[in-house]
Amino acid sequence: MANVSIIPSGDFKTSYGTDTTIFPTVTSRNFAILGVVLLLACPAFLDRYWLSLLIQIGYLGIAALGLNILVGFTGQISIGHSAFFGFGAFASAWLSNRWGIPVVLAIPLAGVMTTAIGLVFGMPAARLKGLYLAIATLAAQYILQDFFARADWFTGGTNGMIAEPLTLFGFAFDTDERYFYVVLVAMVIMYLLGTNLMRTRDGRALVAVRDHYLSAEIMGINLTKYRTMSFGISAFYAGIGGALYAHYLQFVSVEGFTIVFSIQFLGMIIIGGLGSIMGTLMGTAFMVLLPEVMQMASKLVSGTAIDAALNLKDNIAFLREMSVGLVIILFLVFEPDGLAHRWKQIKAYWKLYPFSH
Amino acid sequence: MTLLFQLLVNGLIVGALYGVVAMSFVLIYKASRIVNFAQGEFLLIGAWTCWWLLTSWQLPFWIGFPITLVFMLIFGVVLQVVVLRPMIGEPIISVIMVTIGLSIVFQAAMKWMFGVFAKPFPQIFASPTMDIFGLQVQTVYVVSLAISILIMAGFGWFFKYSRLGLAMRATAFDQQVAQSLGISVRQMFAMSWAISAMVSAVAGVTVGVVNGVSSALSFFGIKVFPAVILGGLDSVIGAVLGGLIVGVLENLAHYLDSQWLNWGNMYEIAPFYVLIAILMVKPYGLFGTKDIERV
Amino acid sequence: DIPVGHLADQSGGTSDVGVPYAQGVADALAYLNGKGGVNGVKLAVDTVDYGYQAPRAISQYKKWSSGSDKIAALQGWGTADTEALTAFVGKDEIPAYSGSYSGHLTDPTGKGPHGSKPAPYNFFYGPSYSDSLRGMLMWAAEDWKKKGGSGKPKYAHMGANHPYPNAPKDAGEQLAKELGFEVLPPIQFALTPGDYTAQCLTLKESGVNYAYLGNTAGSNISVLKACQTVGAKVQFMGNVWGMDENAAKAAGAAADGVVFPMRTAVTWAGSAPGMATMKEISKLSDAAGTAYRPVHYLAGVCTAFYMKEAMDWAAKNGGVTGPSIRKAMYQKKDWVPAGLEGVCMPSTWTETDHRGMTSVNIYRASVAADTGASVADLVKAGSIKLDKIATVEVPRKPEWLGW
Amino acid sequence: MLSVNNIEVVYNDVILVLRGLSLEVPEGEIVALLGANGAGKSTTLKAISGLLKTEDGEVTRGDITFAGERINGIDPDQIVRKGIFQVMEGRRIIADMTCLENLRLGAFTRRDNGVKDDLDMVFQYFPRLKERTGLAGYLSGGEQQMLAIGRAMMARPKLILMDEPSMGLSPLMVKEVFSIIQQINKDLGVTILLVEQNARMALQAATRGYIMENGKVVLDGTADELRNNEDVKEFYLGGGNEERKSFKNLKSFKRRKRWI
Amino acid sequence: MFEARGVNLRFGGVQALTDVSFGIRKGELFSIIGPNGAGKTSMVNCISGRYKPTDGKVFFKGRDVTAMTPNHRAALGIGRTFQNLALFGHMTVLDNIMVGRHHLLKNNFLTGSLYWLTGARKEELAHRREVEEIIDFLEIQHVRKATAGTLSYGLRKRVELARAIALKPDLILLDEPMAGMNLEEKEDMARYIVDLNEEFGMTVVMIEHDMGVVMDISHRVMVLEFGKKIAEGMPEEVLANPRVRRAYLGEDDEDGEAPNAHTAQQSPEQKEVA
Ligand SMILES: Nc1ncnc2c1ncn2[C@@H]1O[C@H](COP(=O)(O)OP(=O)(O)OP(=O)(O)O)[C@@H](O)[C@H]1O
Ligand SMILES: Nc1ncnc2c1ncn2[C@@H]1O[C@H](COP(=O)(O)OP(=O)(O)OP(=O)(O)O)[C@@H](O)[C@H]1O
Ligand SMILES: CC(C)C[C@H](N)C(=O)O
Ligand SMILES: [Mg+2]
Ligand SMILES: [Mg+2]
Repeated sequence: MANVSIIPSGDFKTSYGTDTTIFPTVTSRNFAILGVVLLLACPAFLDRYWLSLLIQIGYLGIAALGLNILVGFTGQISIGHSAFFGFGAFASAWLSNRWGIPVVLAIPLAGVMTTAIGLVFGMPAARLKGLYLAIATLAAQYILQDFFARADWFTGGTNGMIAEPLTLFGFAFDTDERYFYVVLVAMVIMYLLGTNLMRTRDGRALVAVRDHYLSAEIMGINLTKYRTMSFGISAFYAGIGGALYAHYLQFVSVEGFTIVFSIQFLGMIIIGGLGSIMGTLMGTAFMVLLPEVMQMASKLVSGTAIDAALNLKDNIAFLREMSVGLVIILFLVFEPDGLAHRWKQIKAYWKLYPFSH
Repeated sequence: MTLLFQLLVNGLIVGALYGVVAMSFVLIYKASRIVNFAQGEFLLIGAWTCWWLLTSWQLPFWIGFPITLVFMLIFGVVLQVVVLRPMIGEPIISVIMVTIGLSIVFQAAMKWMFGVFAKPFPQIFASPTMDIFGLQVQTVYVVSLAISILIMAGFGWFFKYSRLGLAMRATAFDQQVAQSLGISVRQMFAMSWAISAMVSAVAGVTVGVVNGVSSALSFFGIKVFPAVILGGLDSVIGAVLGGLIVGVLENLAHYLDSQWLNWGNMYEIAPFYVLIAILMVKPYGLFGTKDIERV
Repeated sequence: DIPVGHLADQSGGTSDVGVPYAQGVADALAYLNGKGGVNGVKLAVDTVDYGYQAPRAISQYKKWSSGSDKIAALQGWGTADTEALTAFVGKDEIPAYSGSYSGHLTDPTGKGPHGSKPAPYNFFYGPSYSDSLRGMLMWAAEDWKKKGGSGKPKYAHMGANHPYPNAPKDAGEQLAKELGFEVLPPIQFALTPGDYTAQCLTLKESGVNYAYLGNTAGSNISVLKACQTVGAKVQFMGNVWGMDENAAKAAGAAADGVVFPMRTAVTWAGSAPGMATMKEISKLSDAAGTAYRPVHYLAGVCTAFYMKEAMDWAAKNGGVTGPSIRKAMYQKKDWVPAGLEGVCMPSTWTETDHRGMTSVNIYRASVAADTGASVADLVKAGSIKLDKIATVEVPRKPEWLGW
Repeated sequence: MLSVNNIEVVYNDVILVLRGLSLEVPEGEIVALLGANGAGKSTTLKAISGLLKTEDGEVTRGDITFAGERINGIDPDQIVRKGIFQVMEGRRIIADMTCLENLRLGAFTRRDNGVKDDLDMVFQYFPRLKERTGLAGYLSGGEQQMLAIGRAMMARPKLILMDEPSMGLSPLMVKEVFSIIQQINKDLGVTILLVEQNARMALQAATRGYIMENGKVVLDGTADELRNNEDVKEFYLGGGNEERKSFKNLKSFKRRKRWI
Repeated sequence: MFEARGVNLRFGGVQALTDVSFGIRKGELFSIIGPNGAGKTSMVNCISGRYKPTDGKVFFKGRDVTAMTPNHRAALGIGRTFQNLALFGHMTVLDNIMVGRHHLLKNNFLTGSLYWLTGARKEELAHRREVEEIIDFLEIQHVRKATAGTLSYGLRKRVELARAIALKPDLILLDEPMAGMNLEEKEDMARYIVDLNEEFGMTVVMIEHDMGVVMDISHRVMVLEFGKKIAEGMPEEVLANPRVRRAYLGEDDEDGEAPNAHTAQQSPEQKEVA
């Protein structure tokens, strides 16, 4: 058979148990643990600017994972993810402000509340497919945004709402250095949960629904249930991400949760790789860092001859935006399957090296 | 009562414009299954180009406008060749993301070149407004309405009967099969983008003449979604009808709102509620083709 | 260096006026740096475009407000972000000068009777949105009488559902009632240009006589044009950001007759001793010296100058820190920054009242039908004229503090 | 007419599927290409028609000439214009169009006026297609296969590459389809390269045959020669000299896998 | 085990099935044959629940399942393969087969997410073991980890079968399991099917156009034509039916000789096409 599966040789599994671990090899697992340990040390040597970016990658990455479960794994496009993210943010702020629930509890509770909302707006998924469903989520985006602007009791209306910092046993996580750990812990947990979900029954069912819903149904999968459930799960992740965001920024306002933001979420998972858990994180990092890199680049350019020649000074903002768009395009032209795909290829290359052909 | 009536007329007029944009969106979708998030920017580019020709070059409208259309045609082809062609055969979702990237680039580029301030068009029609059923309407709306109807009819015929129209649909259905039939996928794509850009420009110029040109024009790109979906993604007639419905709905919602509810922005939100309601009853919009579900 | 954060909207919903204002601030600070900065120390200004999105402003602020190079002062912009930051700047003791003239920012102690939160570190140059609207309403009441209007004049608030247009809404409607207007339900329209025919039809139908336009120029233009088309005969009263030379040009004849408040004593075309300095400043971003600067540019320059003079005082009295800059703001009465005489209007801030000024200069735009030429030419030719029609001294009522 | 010389095909830059495959298709003949599942038959056809590219495949060595002209690397639509038309595996009709529209698309590259006549001709061959006026996606498997062949006829190609035309057809239809293939070949003078699992039928219709294994041709010859080859008999035609075994009794019997 | 009573199925203007009634006994290997478009697949769809008959009823294990959704029928013990491959193209072969276990697994998104804490791991591994047995049985060990979408046609068919078996169905429906296979592979496939039927005790319904296979391995055969049942019975009986021979095998009554599948396949040889 010409069909060789590209499974690394020299790493034989002796039991099904070792064949179902998250990390395909011991080395990769050790690397992952090393990565987390390195991250733990970050606040010690990174400045606030970088920490804030890492924190952003953390809470956005959590929400993006939710979207990837919905889009990448279940195959239902959503253009309303930021509204769920926002709902989680408001919900958590509301729970802690209005009901005095400690923030540590408010965050998961907000996730649960957002799940409920996700299930409601996921109901059309029982009947709608593809873009029709996608646009129904666009409607959800606008309807929720409108709700945020209107529901003074819940969101503070257009003025927004203050969110308390997270405190635990009297210790306030109100600086970047401290909040970093909150986000890191949350992220590791959420990613582990996500990975587990995807390698067990319901996760497989979601993927089956994506790949061939008709045969999935005949294999005993309840389409309506899983299609809707996928919205619920996705909203849960969005809600947790949003809640973390709220208590990081300590202020929530409607304006943040626009369609543009939703599209950015889509960008994260497409760039990272649809249907890839680690890709989600890579994509999020890409989308968060890209504008910053561009900002730095534009600062470097300013005042130089290029600046003078093009008269960039007043227009550097536009130039930066343009280059963000441009990098996204270039990236996709050269890596349409996303970062995760490239990463896999690199790994495969080293596995097979020097016998790659 | 006159208010309601006037609002309805206004809704139809604006809706026709939505319809035109929706059509140009459907065109690309039909030919390539690509959801073009840069549709709004096409309007913007068309409008700015025409504005520039008319103000900087002082061309009369009847020269400047055709040049704009030709430019957009070329623009569409170039865009396809340079950016979208390498994406042929790649996952559709990646291509969609590319259009999002394009919209970011164009949006910023237009602001860079033309500034952020709305710029008015020079006066084009001898009498800028005319009376329709007691409602004063911008002449340019009426003219564009006529053009739109022509375009709509043309599209309808094109996809149903013309050889190229069929080829475009085939390309959308399955690029590999289309190629096996001797259809050049690249040509089809280039053509659909070119036509789409051109048609969008008509809408862009119209809106520009009415409100002045500014980057806000591109919001039409989002407005088309409900319109297109209401009508059914792959239906030209549906797009037109969807556009009209959204236009009327907005105005109707505004009427209810201003007379009784006083919620404020029903205008923007109501179409989305109706959209969901209609979709629950007709999951493929009013005229969309059902997916063929066979095993 | 003295770090200064500068939040600007160069690409967002209010960039139409955000760009000239931010340019004014940036040019002025660069000019002052050229003149030796604060006591020989330069200002390190970090200008960031936040796209008029409060969350982005806040995350930017968080970067600025901590660490070794914590900013000494903030040049801000929008109402939403400034109000959201109020508590933060108060806690961090960073004076925040904003482009938002929301009445809520004028109450440093939080004792205002309308439940405003304390805003001890917020400053802006100009009459608050609420006071401007009050001024215009007072003028409108007079105007109605003068024109011999019969019955109650009808008033409606118009604008987006957003903190900025909403800021003076209640205050305006309240006073309108007191002044004998019939107050109709507010009419919403987005901050972006668009087709607002529907809104104008309602406006016409309901017979509104005076309408407040709470948005910025870009979207106001759309409303003006649509209302002209449908033939709604309404006296529009623009927000301070709602009308300027660019808007007049863009709206053309539709903008004819719109009244609006102005913060500076002159426009770019006017003459005053301070205009020489102004022109110098303008050259920093326009070497040729040909650009026509809209009113917001001048306002931006004034705001920057107040901050700089406060820093000067602070430098001599305890160092350029937040608290001393704040204190510096209370040192002068009827304060006009040196070099800008006749441009910036005399202002006074006190520890208990941050209403820098309460007198409202009301201008009327007169615009000829054809506005094809450049703004500079149009102004020169008199096709666009901004004429002062009244100065209303809005009483500094204590119950209006923070509202 | 068509000659494939020693080609190598790689998918995704790594998976080598064809390893030095050569074959000849003389003008006016029907040539059968046989081989096990996954041997690379479809890949060969796609290499010829240029459709490999859309699947991330690439001809990395060797060349393909058609009527004396090298055609590898040319875009598939150009190859169709040169007169090679592939009927793809799995029918691949355009589900959301009607039969008529599908057939008209077959004639996409044509500019002449004969399209109408050819439509009538196709309907004569497959009267059933005329009756089905709904969307082609709702046709039964056999009907779809007819449509796919009809579509190829509409293109009036010089060479048709057919990938498993009999798959999923009833015995009656298989016969019909093969007779039509032969008819097309005779009446219209179209050369045909036929990939089939039904070796028996294929070798009856064909004049020559190739047998491939693992991306290589392992045996070739005239149809007669192949029909009488012992190995071919055993693996493809079922039963060597002895009586054919019943499928039922194969239960515990396991044949030797692959030859050589 | 299964019974169809007066099943009618209509799509717009097309009457796909007209008043079809038949029964399948437990442990039987039942074949459905008929010309293309006769409604065989439609019939199977009615059994598996993809289509609801416009009229008539279907019974499974004595229960009226006419209104039951496909996923419930799967849980009740109906598995199937598809005529046009319907694998989960982006999943590995292993996962494809594991999906077949769906209704046998207990863990859900909550317990699954908590993998180690809730016994989900144990359950997964237990089922993995059974799936590996199916893989061994169908001899697809070498492609276990391959993505299903890149397999060749024949292998995909085999994976489909494996997935259907994984459901542990009592009734398994095979829609043209041997289409597109060469002789050798057909033989393999036939062997698996017979094994399923005899060793695993599954009741099998098979649609197949290869008369050789049908005649050799099925216990009973039903013939459909234009949506109507035209014959049912033992293979030999059915094959002897002149109507079947004409409609399906395309033989004229005159030259009909020995009712043997083998000759049916060979017939064109004798009758060189004009
Ligand atoms: N797009 C692809 N990517 C990777 N491998 C592929 C691809 N297409 C085919 N292959 C591999 O190439 C080999 C040959 O496939 P091909 O489809 O040509 O076989 P075939 O002879 O037509 O088989 P069948 O009789 O089953 O149709 C197979 O092993 C298959 O897995
Ligand atoms: N969903 C559907 N909508 C409309 N018509 C359908 C649908 N499904 C099947 N048909 C029609 O019903 C008839 C029977 O189709 P079916 O697929 O059952 O045939 P079949 O016996 O399986 O044929 P084959 O052997 O070719 O697979 C065909 O004419 C087909 O066009
Ligand atoms: C509208 C803009 C001028 C910003 C304005 N300062 C505000 O209050 O938001
Ligand atoms: Mg093949
Ligand atoms: Mg069938």
